[in-house]
Amino acid sequence: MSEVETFRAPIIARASDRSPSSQILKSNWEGAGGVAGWLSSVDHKEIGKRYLVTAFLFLIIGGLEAAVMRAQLAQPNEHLLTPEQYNQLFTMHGVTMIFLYALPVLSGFSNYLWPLLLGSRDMAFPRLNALSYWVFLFAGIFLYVSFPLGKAPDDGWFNYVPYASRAYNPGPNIDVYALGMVLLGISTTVGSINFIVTLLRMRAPGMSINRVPILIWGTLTASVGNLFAVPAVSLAFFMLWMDRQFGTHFFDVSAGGQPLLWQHLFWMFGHPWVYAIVLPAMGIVSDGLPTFCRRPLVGYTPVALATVATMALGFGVWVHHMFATGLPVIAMSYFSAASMIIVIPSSVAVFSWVATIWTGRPVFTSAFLFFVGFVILFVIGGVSGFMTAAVPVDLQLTHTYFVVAHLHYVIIGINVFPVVGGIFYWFPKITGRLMNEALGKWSFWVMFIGFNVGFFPMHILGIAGMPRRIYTYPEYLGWGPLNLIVTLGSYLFAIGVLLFFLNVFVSLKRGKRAGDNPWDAASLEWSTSSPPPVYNFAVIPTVASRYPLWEGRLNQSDDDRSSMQEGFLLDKGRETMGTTSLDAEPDVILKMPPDAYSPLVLALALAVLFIGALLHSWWLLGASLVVILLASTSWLWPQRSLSQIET
Amino acid sequence: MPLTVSSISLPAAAREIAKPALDGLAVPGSGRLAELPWNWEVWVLVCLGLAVFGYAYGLRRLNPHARSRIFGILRIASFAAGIAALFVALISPLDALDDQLFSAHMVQHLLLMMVAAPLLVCSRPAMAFLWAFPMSTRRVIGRIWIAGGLHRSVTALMSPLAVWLLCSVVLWFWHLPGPYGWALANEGIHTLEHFCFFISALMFWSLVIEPFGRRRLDYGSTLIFVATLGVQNGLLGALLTLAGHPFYGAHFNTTEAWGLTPLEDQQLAGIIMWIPASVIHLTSLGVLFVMWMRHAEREARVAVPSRTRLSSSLAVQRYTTVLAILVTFGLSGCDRHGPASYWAMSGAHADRGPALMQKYGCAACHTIAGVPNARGQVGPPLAQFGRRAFIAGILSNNPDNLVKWLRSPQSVIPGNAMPDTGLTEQDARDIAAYLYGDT
Amino acid sequence: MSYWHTYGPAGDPITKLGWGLGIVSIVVTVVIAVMLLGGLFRRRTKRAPDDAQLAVSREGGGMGWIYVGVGVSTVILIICMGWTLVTSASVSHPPSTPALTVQVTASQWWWSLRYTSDDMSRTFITANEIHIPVGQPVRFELASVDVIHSFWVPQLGGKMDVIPGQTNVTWLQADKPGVYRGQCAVFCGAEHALMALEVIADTPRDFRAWQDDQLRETPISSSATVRAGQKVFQAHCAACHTIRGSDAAGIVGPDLTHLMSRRTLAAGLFPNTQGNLAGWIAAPQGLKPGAQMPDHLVSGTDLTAVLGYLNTLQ
Amino acid sequence: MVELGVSRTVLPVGSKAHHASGWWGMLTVIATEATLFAYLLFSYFYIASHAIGAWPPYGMPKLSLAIPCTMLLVAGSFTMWWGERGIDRDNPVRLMIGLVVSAVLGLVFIALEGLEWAGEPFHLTSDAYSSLYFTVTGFHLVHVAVGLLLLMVLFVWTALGYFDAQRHSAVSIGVLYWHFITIVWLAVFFTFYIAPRLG
Repeated sequence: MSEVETFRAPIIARASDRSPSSQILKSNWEGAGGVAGWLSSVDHKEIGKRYLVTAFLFLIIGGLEAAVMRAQLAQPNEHLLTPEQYNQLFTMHGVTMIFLYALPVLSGFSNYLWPLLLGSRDMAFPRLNALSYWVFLFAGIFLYVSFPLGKAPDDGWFNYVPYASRAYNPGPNIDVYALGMVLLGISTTVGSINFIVTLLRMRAPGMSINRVPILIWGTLTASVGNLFAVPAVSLAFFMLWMDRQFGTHFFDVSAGGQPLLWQHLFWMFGHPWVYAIVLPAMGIVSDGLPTFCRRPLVGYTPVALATVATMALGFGVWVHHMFATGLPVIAMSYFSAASMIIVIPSSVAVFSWVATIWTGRPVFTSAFLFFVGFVILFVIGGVSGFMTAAVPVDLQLTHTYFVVAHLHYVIIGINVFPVVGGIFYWFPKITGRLMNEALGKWSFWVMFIGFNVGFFPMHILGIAGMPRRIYTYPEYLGWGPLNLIVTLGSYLFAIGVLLFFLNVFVSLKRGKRAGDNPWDAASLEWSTSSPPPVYNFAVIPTVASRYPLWEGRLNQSDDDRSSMQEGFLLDKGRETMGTTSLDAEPDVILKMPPDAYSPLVLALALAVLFIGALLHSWWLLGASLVVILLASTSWLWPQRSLSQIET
Repeated sequence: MPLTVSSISLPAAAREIAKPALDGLAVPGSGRLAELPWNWEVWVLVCLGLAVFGYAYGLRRLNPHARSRIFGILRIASFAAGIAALFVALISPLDALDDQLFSAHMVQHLLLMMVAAPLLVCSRPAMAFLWAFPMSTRRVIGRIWIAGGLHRSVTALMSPLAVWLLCSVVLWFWHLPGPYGWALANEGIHTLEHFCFFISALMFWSLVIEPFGRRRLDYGSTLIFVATLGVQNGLLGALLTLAGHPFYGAHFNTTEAWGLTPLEDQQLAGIIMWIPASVIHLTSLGVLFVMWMRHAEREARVAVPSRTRLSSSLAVQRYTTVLAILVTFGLSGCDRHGPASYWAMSGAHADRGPALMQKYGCAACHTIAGVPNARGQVGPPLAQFGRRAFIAGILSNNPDNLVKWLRSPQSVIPGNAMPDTGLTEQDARDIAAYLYGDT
Repeated sequence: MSYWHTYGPAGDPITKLGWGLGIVSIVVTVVIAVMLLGGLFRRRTKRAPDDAQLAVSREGGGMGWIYVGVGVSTVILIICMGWTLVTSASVSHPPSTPALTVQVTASQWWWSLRYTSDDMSRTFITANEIHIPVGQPVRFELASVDVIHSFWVPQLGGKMDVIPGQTNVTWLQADKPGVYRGQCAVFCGAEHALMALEVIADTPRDFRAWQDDQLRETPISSSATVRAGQKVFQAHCAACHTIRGSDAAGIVGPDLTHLMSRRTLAAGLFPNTQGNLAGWIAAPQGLKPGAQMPDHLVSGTDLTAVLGYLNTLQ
Repeated sequence: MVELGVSRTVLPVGSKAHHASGWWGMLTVIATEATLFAYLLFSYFYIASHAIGAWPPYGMPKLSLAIPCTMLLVAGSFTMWWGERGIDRDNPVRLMIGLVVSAVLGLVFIALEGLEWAGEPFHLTSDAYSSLYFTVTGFHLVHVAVGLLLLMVLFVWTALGYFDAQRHSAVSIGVLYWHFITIVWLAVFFTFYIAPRLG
């Protein structure tokens, strides 16, 4: 049939994964098996799992780095590491945790969950999704190959110039960091684009903007934030690389450049980024907590608004990382006030969670414990952030262990705890098996106690005057005992994390079978089988409320009924429903691309491009540019199967 | 705690460069607020007075019912507050101070753009002013408005992209040291500067606030619109705050009387531009967001029946697979996407539309093509209905919503001017089909 | 280094505010924790959900928590904000115009100090040990010759970054005589950890005496051993170090004119004792790897001679 | 037998103009790219605001090439718009003419820009201003080059007959990018050539 159809009235069917129609879907969506299938897969579930696994690997690596550093700091005048080693360790620890763990792990959740939460069959750009993962992986490897050679980045994750400039740091260390970050920026950007367009186009019919789960709001906000923040850091690192390799003078004060320009660009990115790595995690809690409290989240709209408002504020307060740089006094007072305002959206979220627990009937599962633990850590991390927002106090606290404590409460408390809770929550969906509850509770208590024992004393160390990023300290300052406690506590925390990983491995094989909806949760992903079939939904569901699986139990009128078993079938190839961006009315039948190698090839070529730039190997650079051009042209070539042409 | 290096006085070289700009103005003030003059400039007073008079007179002409419905006490209050802000900005000693202090100038601009403009837009002045004229004049204005192409050019000028570009250009242009200096040196250019700021702000807020309840931009786009302009504003404020030396020669000699160095004055101005303005932008973003959620809520509630009907249609149309596929191809061969085609299938009779609309009295309020004597001016004309994005400004334009609206407008927007006319379902469908037919 | 207590008007308001905000923070945390625990155990469901407990209780309600919680938070926030602004203003300017200005130049990894005076003859240079008179504000002008550092004496006040290309200004005042340790706070390279300094607050009379002392040039010694030591110093050290009154005039390292009057060596690394000094001269790279001062591999006799010479630099 | 019905709504199949996900994708790409340029221009203004001595250090940038450059890009946008209207009316030849003319204008732009680079009395490493000048205009040139590639590919696709009045989302998306390049140039032009004159 040469005619490509341009219009169609889609078939509406009543079907489930057991229906014969799902066989057709399965054959449409399933990729090739074996290595080939693995390398070319563009399935969002596959990519999401890879993101999760890779991010956890980086978490382990970053944790090992921390463990070595804590051994060095456990006692005064310790000589386990040389200063250079220590400096590379703390830099790589920061880089790993912030860039290679914290955001990618959330991308993993979001990649896996978004289409399931939204009632779609894939992300808007499946191949871009694969590209985003491969580039992330290669950027991570790129940053890490320097490590065994002893040439790893060594100026801290915020990499202030002029110490990062060639005059003071002649080795390749900083070049690796600069190029690696630009490469990673590509991954983050295409990932963000994918999320944004997915939200705009791929929601199930009826899932209007006021019905999307909070996790979606969190990731969406983070993605929009990344879209506007990442260019700042990519540009800053590019300029730095130019300064180092080609003799430009962006940051060189002797030729009219400005060292503070680095700090402005870095924190214009850095502050929103902090929200990018916590907002989706907060979304995980806002979606998971209500399930275990047996009631909907209190204050959906305020929480969604708080999510967006936090990010918007985040773009205006970068200067509060620079209070001690000699900025105008008038300016700082304002910034102080502006930064403190973030308390308001944060308290909206906190009171929403507390109210949800208070007015619900909590069920104490492991996931729930992690979510509740998170709430209290969120509060501690929040109030310590509030203290550092007060300019005069910050002039004492900044660059000390108080800040180290604060940022660990933020990143571990607000990212790691929800993430682990989220794994407990969605593990049955991803694998079809439940995780071990007893072991889960053990790991929670070990992690929670270890974390607080390990990191709370850091506040006190900071007030006792211990600056951050020092590899040793003299005995007479009296920081020894607390540092020992910190070291022991953090090791305890690490044991808790190991227990969690153990649980994952054991449950993968031996966990109890989960069934479709083991927690009796309310959102769409629980309406399909566990693990979900490759096509996600046998029919595209229709949504009539915020809690489609709890309808009938909440006080609603009768016509408010979502439909999970009956909906658009869309089985002529890889198809899903495109809906209007605001009201989610059916708009277009989207043709999704087949599995492809082009993302992998493109990502490889990009990695080679950056290696060429690092080694000053211009022919390598040129060759990879050609490959990039070819790969992207083949990628974008209009395909008849995607129905983008009509001949 | 720091004293900053920036408070060290400005380099002699900068003064030297600024010399030419200093000629003829920049007389250092006394540094005492009380000695600043009020600016009783006649034409400003006349304009303000005319505005107040026009607004009040227009309100008086309206019957009390319409007045309370269209304007309401809040809108009148916001008009008063807006005029008060204009008064403070243009007539109080602030206006004299702005020649001396950049920061005072910034406060003045903030009042014009971020306080007066939104308040005035809220108060629907255009409507009131129009009513200040007698009926015949209103007709003439209306005719010129439509026939003279004014309507179309204003619509084009008010397109979000145009407003966005205009606001950006105005913002950056007038803060360059050159144009800023000209404005301070020449009263005419100064007036032009304020005019640019004020008009662009009015356009900006008209798009954001939508004084007539009809959104030109959906909420998502409005959020982006406000955010991107807000970010530009913030970046410029940041640059002014963080700059290493003062830019504006006109203020080099005048700030010391007020206990500020020119650089401190500029930092203060930058901060005023950055933070309070951003707070206003952020607040409007928050309000828009909540409105968006409410809108989506309302929209979804209205739209639900259409979906349930979609699935209950299965009861009517149960086919075997083969039949379904046949039907599919049959449809895809001949049909096009669009409300009209949607409707054509469901057995409504568009040809009954005109008669029904006569019968139910639609023509009394609406101008409807093809309906005799339907030249009503109370409600909007109903031409090309299928091309509209919204029904009544809140429902997305689809047949189910249109039927819902026609049958029971009061349940959709309680208190609006369109009465429940008692249409039957079938009649409403027929009318809807007719309206969609006119494209 | 602990700033639980501070000893001067540049730090005291900050400490008060810090304690205040700290207590507010703790109270907030405790209150929320109590509410959380209350919520947890109020209607706890003991077992994992089974079919009997699947009922979802209710949809609405609970908004009061958000209204009240956010309302209360906002009130606390505004009070704290006001307090912060007041504190900020009070520490931004010294109570009286500082009579003394010290120009601090930071480099990897030590501090050069220049005591300025309108009378050029009373201007002198020293390193790493700042003497200030008790009860008077002192103005510090901070400059860097290489990378970004931060000047921080926690018991006297907040920190101020030292940034190449700009001169930041701060002030400190000690109300009690004593020794206050300071340290570089911004990561500045390998030996960032070992870049300390000391502020010694003297009574005005002691301070005056110290100043006079510092202004003195070193007398040319008549002792032969000392002169031998000076020769060695001139050969190996003078390229980097200055000793006023001698030919040594290097500016790469600290001014050593009154080395023996200082309490510590190598930017606060260890107390100034003979043993430490000898060890430091002999092998600085073992004690502070990466420091600008190279291992000279002086012979034992040279070392003793240099020590003998340095000992005269009182 | 599966129960089946047919939706009463007839939907387009596959991407189509504003229904295309690629359209939204391009909008987000433009958003992030525009931000990149915003940060570049911020860096310019920031460094300018801290400059000691005259700014720009080499006197006012010459307009003799910059103004023709600007006109070329604006004209290129118009020709592209004209070409796109062609495919709206099922006229691929008009689209191809539009593509070729716009691409030629873009090429001349690159040539003129190269001429201007060659004529500058400073080079990349002279000082902060020169670094900014070459980097910002260089970034823009790269975008023009990518735009040219895009136009070429579109030309080939049009020649192969892939587009008609109904299906040409790739064209709409490419043209959007081309307009973006013009708008960015206007901002760069304003910053580097006009703003110093108004300083």
